[in-house]
Amino acid sequence: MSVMTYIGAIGAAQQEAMSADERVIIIGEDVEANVYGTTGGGKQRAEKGDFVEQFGQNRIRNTPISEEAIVGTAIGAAMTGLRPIVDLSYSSFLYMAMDQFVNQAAKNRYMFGGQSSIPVVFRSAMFYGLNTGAHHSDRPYPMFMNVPGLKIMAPATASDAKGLLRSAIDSDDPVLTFEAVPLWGQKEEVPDEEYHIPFGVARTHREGSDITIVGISGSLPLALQAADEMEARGVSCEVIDPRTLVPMDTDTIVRSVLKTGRLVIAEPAHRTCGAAAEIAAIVADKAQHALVAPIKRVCALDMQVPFSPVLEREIYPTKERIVAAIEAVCADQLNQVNRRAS
Amino acid sequence: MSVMTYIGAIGAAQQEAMSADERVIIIGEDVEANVYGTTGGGKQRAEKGDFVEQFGQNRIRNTPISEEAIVGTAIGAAMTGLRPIVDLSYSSFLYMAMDQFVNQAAKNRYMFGGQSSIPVVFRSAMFYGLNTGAHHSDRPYPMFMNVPGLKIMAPATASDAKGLLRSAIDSDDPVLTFEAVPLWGQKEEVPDEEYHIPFGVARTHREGSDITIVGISGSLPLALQAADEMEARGVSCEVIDPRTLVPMDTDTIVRSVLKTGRLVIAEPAHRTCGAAAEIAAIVADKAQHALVAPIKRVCALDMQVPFSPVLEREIYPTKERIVAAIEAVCADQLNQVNRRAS
Amino acid sequence: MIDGLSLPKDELLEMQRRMLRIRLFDERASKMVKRGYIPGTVHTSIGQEAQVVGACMALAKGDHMTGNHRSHGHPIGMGSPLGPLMAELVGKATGVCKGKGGSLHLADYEVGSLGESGITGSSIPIAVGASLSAQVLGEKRVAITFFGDGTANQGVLYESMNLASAYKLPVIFLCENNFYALSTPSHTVTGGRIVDRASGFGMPGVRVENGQDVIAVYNAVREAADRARRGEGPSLVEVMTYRFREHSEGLRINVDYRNAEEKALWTSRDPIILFRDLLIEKGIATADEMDAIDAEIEQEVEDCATFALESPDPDVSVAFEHLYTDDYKLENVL
Amino acid sequence: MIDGLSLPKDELLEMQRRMLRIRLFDERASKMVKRGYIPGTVHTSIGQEAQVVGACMALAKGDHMTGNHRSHGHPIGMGSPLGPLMAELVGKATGVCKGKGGSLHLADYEVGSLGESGITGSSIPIAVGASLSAQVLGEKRVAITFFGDGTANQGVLYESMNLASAYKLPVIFLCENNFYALSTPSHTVTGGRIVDRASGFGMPGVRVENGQDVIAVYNAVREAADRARRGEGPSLVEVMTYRFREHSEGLRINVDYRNAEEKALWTSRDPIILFRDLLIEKGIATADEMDAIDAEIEQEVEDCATFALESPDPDVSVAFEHLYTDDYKLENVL
Ligand SMILES: Cc1ncc(C[n+]2csc(CCOP(=O)(O)OP(=O)(O)O)c2C)c(N)n1
Ligand SMILES: Cc1ncc(C[n+]2csc(CCOP(=O)(O)OP(=O)(O)O)c2C)c(N)n1
Ligand SMILES: [Mg+2]
Ligand SMILES: [Mg+2]
Repeated sequence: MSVMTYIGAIGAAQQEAMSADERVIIIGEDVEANVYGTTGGGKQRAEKGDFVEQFGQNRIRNTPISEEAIVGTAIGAAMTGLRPIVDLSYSSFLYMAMDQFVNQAAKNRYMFGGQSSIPVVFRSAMFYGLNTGAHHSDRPYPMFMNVPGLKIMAPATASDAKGLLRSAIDSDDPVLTFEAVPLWGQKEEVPDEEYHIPFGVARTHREGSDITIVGISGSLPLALQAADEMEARGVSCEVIDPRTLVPMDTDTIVRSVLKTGRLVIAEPAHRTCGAAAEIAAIVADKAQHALVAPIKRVCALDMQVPFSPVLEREIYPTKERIVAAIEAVCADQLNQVNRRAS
Repeated sequence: MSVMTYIGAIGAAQQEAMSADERVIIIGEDVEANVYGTTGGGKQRAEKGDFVEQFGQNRIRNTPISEEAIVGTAIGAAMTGLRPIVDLSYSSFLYMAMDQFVNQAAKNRYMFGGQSSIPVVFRSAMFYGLNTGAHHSDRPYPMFMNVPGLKIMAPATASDAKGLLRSAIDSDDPVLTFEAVPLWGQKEEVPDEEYHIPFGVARTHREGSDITIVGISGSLPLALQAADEMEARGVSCEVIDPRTLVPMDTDTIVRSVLKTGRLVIAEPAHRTCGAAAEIAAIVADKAQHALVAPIKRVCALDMQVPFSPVLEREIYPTKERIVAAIEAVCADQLNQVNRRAS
Repeated sequence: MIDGLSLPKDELLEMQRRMLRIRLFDERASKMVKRGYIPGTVHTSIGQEAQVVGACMALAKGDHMTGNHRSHGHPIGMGSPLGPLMAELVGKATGVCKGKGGSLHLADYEVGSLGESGITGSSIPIAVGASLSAQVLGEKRVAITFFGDGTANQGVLYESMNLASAYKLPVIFLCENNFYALSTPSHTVTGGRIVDRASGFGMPGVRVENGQDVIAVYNAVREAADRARRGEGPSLVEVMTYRFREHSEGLRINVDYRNAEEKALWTSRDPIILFRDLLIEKGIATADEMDAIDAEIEQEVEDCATFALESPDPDVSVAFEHLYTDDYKLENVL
Repeated sequence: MIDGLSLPKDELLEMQRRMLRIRLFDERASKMVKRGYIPGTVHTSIGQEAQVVGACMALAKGDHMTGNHRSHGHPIGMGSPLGPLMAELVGKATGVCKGKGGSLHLADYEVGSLGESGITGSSIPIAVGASLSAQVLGEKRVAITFFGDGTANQGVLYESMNLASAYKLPVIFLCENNFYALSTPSHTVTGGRIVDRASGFGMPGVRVENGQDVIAVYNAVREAADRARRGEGPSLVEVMTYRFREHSEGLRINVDYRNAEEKALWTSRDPIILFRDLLIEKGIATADEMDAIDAEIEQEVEDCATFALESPDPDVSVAFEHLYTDDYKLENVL
């Protein structure tokens, strides 16, 4: 095991996959100069780790600013022998290529009766909470969850990022990654050998019996902090990260709620029609009889992102908001504890 | 009152709005020749009802096939004095302009601190169930519900279509319409005088006490048929159409579920992260204590749309599926009725 | 200079065969729409056969193609057998896409047809991708993408042309200029000439003024293909042609957007008759030989219709296949 | 032929003032980023002042402008006062967008600035829309949109140019060609020359080779604006210029994508010094007058920084305003 940052893990997965398979290429804006930090290691081009040095310009390709064409070209390349990784940098830029994602990547295999397979990974990162204003701060993964035919990963830790990205690159279907820039610096122990984490398997970060908390992407660490705090106040929290949103391991979540009877979901996307809505809907179907309290969602508010730091911090989930949600549905436990304490 | 078809109602609302306000213009592909049936009445250009004849080519404008530019241009025009109606014909074409919807229409007023208002209507129709294959059959409104700053209407009857579209055109905010082509021919009594239906007010089509059924767009008539059938079998169904999805009248839905304790939601969009998920999540929060059965969603399956008629009909909600969902959550009532009958 | 007329006789006759296949296939499809055998929307390439076939015949085995909504001609042009295509239009299990694509979404990977696209413009970068894989993998194939004059106003085309030009990719952009996008005359919504847009993106642009001449189209595309194969990058070819029928079958437009004179002029330039006469005039084939080809293709089309109509419907389970390459738990069957 | 140098002296001095405002404002902003007063990302127009100001001064009151991510220069060029702009960068209640836009999203409707756009290319059709409203309403205004050489490869530009050309809209497409898109040299990702793309879309294209000469830029844009106002349609103007600093403040790129020689050459062509020298040489202004302007603008910038820093933070409630024009029930406060 060695300690790796979240962003380092992404670079490492790309490097391993590029080395393992000649058909893997990386295309995107400014990937040659490693502007976004996942296509190079050293401080200078010549240093070990630089992808252009290692893999050459045939396989590491700067592109024009043409997201729609880049995405479509990668799809076409994937349909004809390559396994491209497209670095789209900001998740906010995905809209430019929406038609290609929905009408080509998601539909071609299905429409053509299985004639094509489309092994392509579209990487993007959610740069939110960084005071860059409304255009650069989006967390648009829920829209893509509404499009059957795409697979979606949203890792919250370094080891998950590495193992899932490797699986994504090895998958024969189009995968979108939604990486979390607020987690870039987070460190975790990561296995030294190459490894894959399968899609559709949630990770239970802590077990508990009073409430299930689902934390997605950048909201997972907040959920864990909230769980710590509530544990100290006598509420036993189970914290689950689905890790992949399509396919999603709803069984693990439902099973947990059947045990705890309570559910809070935290995610950085807008609330309306978000992943939390989907999870709440599934639980309200499959585990309604076990629910002893309302399902609470702690999402980004349905507002655009304001620039000023004093405003922007009002928009996203925080540990405090998650704690408040837990308090709202765990009144019983808290009363008990209070009674015991007094 | 006079009887009007759903598509006729849309044309009529456009005509009234064009007559009422010189700043209203219509732009879109093939609007001059009235290819999609909402910019003209007669069989020939010269006949009364033709919009080009009535309003002239300055205000009725054919466009190139350039959805992104058309949408952006309409936004810019709305920011500087016009009130454009953009006819995008198929809802499946909205993806081409996704960036403009999300980054300009939805964000400009907010980002610029209220300096701009953006009175523009983006009309599109969901042509599903018509055996045109995966590219032309999308029902993508849930994606747009995840974008704060847009308003969304999805009328299910002629009178709602007319009154809501008039409100949309008169609104100072960007509105997307999702019209339902399967309902184009549906007729309803419509007031003769001009009228507006406010956004955010649901329409309760029938009252009932055992179960709440929410029907959206083309699924509303199916929900009403299912309600008829179940009523005959002793289940009293309340059927609600939210009519506008943003803002959505969740109060009416929650109030109904507080009364009935049961909820089935039917909609033509894909299930994952759809409008039904949002409604289920809201009810699982606000009315969980009143629920006596799981919340069931009857949506389009999470599949793309296959061409062959024998395949395509497997994908969407049907009266039978809605009935099955009601049966699943109304076992008690049905048993009672059965007992009484036997 | 390439001269298609110096091709071996069997290739010239194959051109005529493919043009006839498109013509008769589409005429038959149109009838089947009217009789209710074919559901949905159908756009024919009747009148544009030379433009399609001249281009496809200029390619080699292993090359790739993407098409558009006017969509049967391209796979036929690439040599796809008619039976599975017609079965696809009818929505049968034997369809080339198993009944899941339909008229707007034909694809036949056997002949390099990567897929037609109901969304105009959407398949353009797919062809660029096929040329990128050729370049990266060092394979000598080229790709072509077909799009209309209306579609030539979509931004994705220029992003694609620019990317292909910057990378010197082996791809051909072929604009099927039939003067209209649905009811909209091209000149009313188009600034400048489409062919002139090539040079600003660093590639040659050629316009085939007589797009009803299959050889003229062949020559232009063959030159572009050779150039691409030599590693010299992409080209734009604009072919002037005309659709003889309405935009789509059964569509009725109340405004007379194409006048009778224009229609008469163009229908007098039938690419199939023109080529037949040329081959006979040049002594390459006899009238009898040409008649025999007519009969041969008539029979092929007859057979494809029979095949389509007699084929079984797809099994319902097929609706739930092919979304992903691996198993997919469909959560949402009630 | 238009000659900007024959403009009244006060307008020429105003050009220098605006260039100085951009330079000193951006230098100050850069310092404030380093000191942590300005959060987020900041892109300066230092080095590109002539390109911005020459263009904006060629417009008239009532005209509209949209800009891009390199974003402070454009509103300043349009005549926006500095205080609310700097306050916006700092995120204060007195900001021109109430603290909700920030560096990437300045807008000042008072001077016709309809909004900068962090998403490159996204604001191009907005300007086209402003020109459409002018045409429909019969108003004599024009619109201009600024975008970079990198952005010139986005499809939305060509859709917009085509639409504007087909409708003969009064709009100017101004490409700020500073040879790079972030770390990517333009020539490596661009097929052909940007200016040459105009003719294929039916509009004139002019290239201002010396984009450091504010008068040259003024002349080109003024001609385009006059043309637009006469109802003759849109133009593309490509201005060759250079950014003196890194792509954005604080960004560190490990690869040396711009060589020292090139940088030295361009920094020797400082538009502000060039114009100062020209005005003095032509006898239009004295060195003393120019010095006085320097001092005046220095003070303005000093004042705007003070104003920004001393202004209050926005009230938290402002985060929840301006999403819609009418009341909005925010369902999702827990
Ligand atoms: C993105 C998109 N916009 C609009 C349409 C609707 N549509 C289908 S075909 C067509 C006209 C296409 O014209 P052109 O490209 O010239 O091809 P032609 O039909 O003339 O062969 C239009 C507008 C579409 N399918 N996709
Ligand atoms: C749609 C989109 N893609 C990518 C980016 C990231 N990005 C911001 S600025 C920039 C380079 C822009 O280059 P250019 O247009 O030449 O403008 P310059 O920065 O040189 O002024 C890039 C790639 C973006 N903001 N928006
Ligand atoms: Mg055409
Ligand atoms: Mg640049």
